[in-house]
Amino acid sequence: MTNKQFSLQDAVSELVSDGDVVALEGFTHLIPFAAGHEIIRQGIRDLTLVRMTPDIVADQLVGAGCVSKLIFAFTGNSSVGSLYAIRRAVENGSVSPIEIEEYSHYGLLARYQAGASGVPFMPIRSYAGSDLPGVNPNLKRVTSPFDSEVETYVVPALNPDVAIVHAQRADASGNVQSWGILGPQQEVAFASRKTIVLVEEIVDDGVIRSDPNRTIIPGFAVDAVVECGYGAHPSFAQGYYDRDNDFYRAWSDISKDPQKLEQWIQEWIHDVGNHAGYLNKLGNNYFERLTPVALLSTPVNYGSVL
Amino acid sequence: MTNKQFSLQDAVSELVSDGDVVALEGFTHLIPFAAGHEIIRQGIRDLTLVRMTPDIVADQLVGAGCVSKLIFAFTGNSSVGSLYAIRRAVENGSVSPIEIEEYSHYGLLARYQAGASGVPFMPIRSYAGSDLPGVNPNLKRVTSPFDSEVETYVVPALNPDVAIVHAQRADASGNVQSWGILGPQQEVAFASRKTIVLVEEIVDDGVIRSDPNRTIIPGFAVDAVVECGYGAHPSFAQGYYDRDNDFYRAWSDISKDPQKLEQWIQEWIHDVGNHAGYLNKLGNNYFERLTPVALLSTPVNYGSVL
Amino acid sequence: MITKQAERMEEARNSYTASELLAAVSCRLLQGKRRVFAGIGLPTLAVALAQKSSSPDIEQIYESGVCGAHPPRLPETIADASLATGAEAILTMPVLFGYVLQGGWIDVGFLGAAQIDRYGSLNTTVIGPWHAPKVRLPGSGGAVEVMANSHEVFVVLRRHNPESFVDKLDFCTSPSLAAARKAAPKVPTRGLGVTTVITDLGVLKADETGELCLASVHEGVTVEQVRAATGWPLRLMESITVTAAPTPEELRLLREEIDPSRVYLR
Amino acid sequence: MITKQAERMEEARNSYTASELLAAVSCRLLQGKRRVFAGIGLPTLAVALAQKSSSPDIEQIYESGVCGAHPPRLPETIADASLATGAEAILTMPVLFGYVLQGGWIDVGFLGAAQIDRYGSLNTTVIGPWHAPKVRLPGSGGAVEVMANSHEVFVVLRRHNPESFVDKLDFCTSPSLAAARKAAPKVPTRGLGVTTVITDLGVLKADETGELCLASVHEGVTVEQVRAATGWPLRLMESITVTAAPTPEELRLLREEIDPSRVYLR
Repeated sequence: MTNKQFSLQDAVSELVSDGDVVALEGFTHLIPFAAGHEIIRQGIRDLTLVRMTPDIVADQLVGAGCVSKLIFAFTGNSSVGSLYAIRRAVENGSVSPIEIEEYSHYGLLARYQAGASGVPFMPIRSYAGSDLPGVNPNLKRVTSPFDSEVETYVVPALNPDVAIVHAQRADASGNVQSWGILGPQQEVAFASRKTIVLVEEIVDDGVIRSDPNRTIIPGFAVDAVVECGYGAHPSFAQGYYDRDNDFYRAWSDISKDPQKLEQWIQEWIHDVGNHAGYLNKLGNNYFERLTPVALLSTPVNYGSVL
Repeated sequence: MTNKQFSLQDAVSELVSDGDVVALEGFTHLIPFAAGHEIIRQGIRDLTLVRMTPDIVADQLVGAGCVSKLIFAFTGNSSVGSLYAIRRAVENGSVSPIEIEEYSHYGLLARYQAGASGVPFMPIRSYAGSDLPGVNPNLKRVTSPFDSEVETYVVPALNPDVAIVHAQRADASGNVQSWGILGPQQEVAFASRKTIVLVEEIVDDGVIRSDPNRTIIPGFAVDAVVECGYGAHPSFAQGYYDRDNDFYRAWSDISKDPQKLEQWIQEWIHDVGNHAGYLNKLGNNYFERLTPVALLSTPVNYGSVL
Repeated sequence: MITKQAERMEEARNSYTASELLAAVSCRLLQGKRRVFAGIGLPTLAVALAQKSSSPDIEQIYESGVCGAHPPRLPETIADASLATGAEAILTMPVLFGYVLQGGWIDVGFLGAAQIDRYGSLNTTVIGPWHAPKVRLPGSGGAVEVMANSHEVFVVLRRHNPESFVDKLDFCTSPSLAAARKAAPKVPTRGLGVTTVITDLGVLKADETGELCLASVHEGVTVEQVRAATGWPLRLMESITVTAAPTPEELRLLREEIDPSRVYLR
Repeated sequence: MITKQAERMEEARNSYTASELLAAVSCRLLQGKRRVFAGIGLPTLAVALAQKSSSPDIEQIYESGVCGAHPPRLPETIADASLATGAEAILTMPVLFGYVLQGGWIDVGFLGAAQIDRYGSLNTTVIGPWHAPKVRLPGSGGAVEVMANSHEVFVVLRRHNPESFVDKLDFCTSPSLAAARKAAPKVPTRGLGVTTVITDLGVLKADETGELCLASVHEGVTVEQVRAATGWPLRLMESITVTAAPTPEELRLLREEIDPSRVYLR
């Protein structure tokens, strides 16, 4: 078993380069905020950011000038406001516009699935009659070879240069376990050329091996595993900390004013120096109100006859 | 939550009919032997049996005359002998031949995936140069709409009438949990019009709900859940009982002689009356040597702030 | 004095907010349905109300893969950790979108939109041209899939006005059944498309051609008001009913059992 | 007497079975490889031996989805419960076949066959015609996928004879790279195809055109013997080596640590 532990700084500087296609994934849960902040801190530029649901971390990356293209399916901050950095970059008359490439959720997920599976495309039931194929040449229609009266839309494989995801735990060789809402993390890890995983804790491999079905990404598909507690904040990690809704509600106000946004990035990303500095700035008891009541899974028996 | 508990007899008689396309799944693990025996007991005929790996249970169903067509990828009894009932039915000069339709593992799995996903076909990387497309018109080649220089094979959707699988546990409303080797059970359950699940135990829904990621088939996709302890014997149920290798080794000898096979079916399927009778005939301490040492998974925390 | 207070209490019991009305109306429309695909908010209230009244077996399925949620408290957002706690199943995304949604297991999909047209096509993408938007909206998310794969779709629009109910969408994100069939007749469709639109003024229902027609108006709303608020010549169902007010029992369930801290009951 | 016993012991130490030789040879050929896709049997021994000697990081991946197996005892069959106990990961079948195998994560796939041709195409389907077989064999299983998606393929055939090494297969189940490219030049291929065939007589290696040529013979086997056992005019590599016998350390590991109860070491 190869040790794949990295510091966050090393993982990002060694595996992410200017101009890369970088997928940051996590669907409502386990959003890799700490990794996004490290990308901003290192001043990486000209990224094609792939994310099914560009939200605050995407707004921060766009606001910090790291992104030249956004591949996505839904960009919003739930019902608590807009992502103004992204809107400024894509709405009419933008001063520093970014390119966008737009899908539906399953359209983009199916691109990851095709990329992970080494096939040129994946069929999908929707898009007939939508205006999306008109603005995205990657949504194409083919005839079924089994029935010339049946057509289906297909999307092409996507293989990002780097996938970055967050999970609850892994061992030092990068076997990653996650629970709760899983998102497209497994798909994007297999689809990407390199994968960085941040976890709440690195655990003994005996813990991982006591429940092998819980492993969503095996060690061989992981290039760097980074221990980064609270690294999904203000998003959440099931069983570790809940979502910081106050932060989400506060974001619109910051994002709306370019100067305020710049200031926030300076203060909370650059000035804190690293993730430990960020946590330090949040303060000692910050996570108390977000700490869950423990509700443990009933163990299952993996035993066999010896 | 609807109660979906059935007796094995009722589940089979109400949900399986002569002429149906029936998928019995389970990959090396959790093979639904008890269900196969009940189909034989009820004298159901003219089935198209779909199974990635037709093994002893398929040999029994063919030997008992329930099957008119076999859709499969690998038919064998590991390295411990042949399945002679199947061989007699498909080799040259067969007196009661059955039709066969042949795939590779992923070819048939991808048919389940397409069937579950409501798409007409699924692309697959292999089959170029194989003789299989020559004997199976369901293996077709299409050109990628994204690059006219790229072709891929595709397989069509498969939607069996009934899926029958075995799992470790479920609640009364049919939320099914399984661990260890998972096989194509999830795919075939979603692909099929009706699904019967046999489980080692029906547990309180609190057990299921303590670990929702362990649920491989949600209750709404299950039509009947049957409590049937040791129902996978001579196959195994991780954590409940190991594989009965002696039985596997003994099978060739039974299967080779049509009379011996008929006698075995009479004695072990018909005469025992039901699964309880089968267990009774095996004897009281039969499973002692197959009972695993307990090795429990480390619990994970699903808690949230209250 | 006592009489006056009793009167006020009586009045309070009988009055209701728009959210309460929409939740009650949606709940009634859900009768007989089993699996509802929806986000957080009004549909959550409607499903919860249905579970506690007419449809104990109704189940909400979330885009995140959560099925059979039993949150220990009312979830505040779609990203609430409590949705996972004690759920019956959390499916992977390929299973949720591929097998559950595309596989046809959803009876009713709930959608919202910035714009809707007369056959129920929805715009959640842009106001203005896509290449130079006046306002960039969030985009499809799973809406295209919910529209194409649910047996029927309910649309909830809290503000019924000519900017939302338009003759022609700025961008068609999620096409109506009619639009899908016209654009690509060989691509299989499923179900009925948008059957029901619930707004702050009334309820529109699809006729046999799929055209959305006014079926009922809320108390105190006139047909003319709805027509004026609709950007196409709104046709009427043969008989227009007046939406029945939420019953005292519906209001009690919503206020006391389902959303006592008024997370959604604005 | 003492001398004779010592001699016998010395002889026993130096002698070895065919299985031990094939395991040792396979192990050496695995040097530098990381992920091996294989069933139970000889490949299990070869991978275990590699793990304990030259390649501590080598990993066996099973068709059933088990990765990083740490079975508490040597598994007797591919369906051994102990393969799941304490494994690092058990992946679903769509992930194993779709993402791991088709995704190109396998360095070496191990396959067996009833027949092999000169470019490494394999028959595991029938002897005789498919529609009226003389002997029905198990079929592809995952072999077609292993062949098409591994970076290279090792074939192990315990019996090297003209019935197995044929000029023309009765049925091509798993095509060689050459056969795949010829049949469908636009379907992308991956890797090197069959690079190595290990038999009871020697080792065949693919030349730059993919043709399998004799590379080494086992101790006591002549080149003529191998040629006579091969159903096509077998070409020779520039220099034919004699397979080195298993070292005492290799034999010790196999006999004492890996398979002390001789489950596979027949």
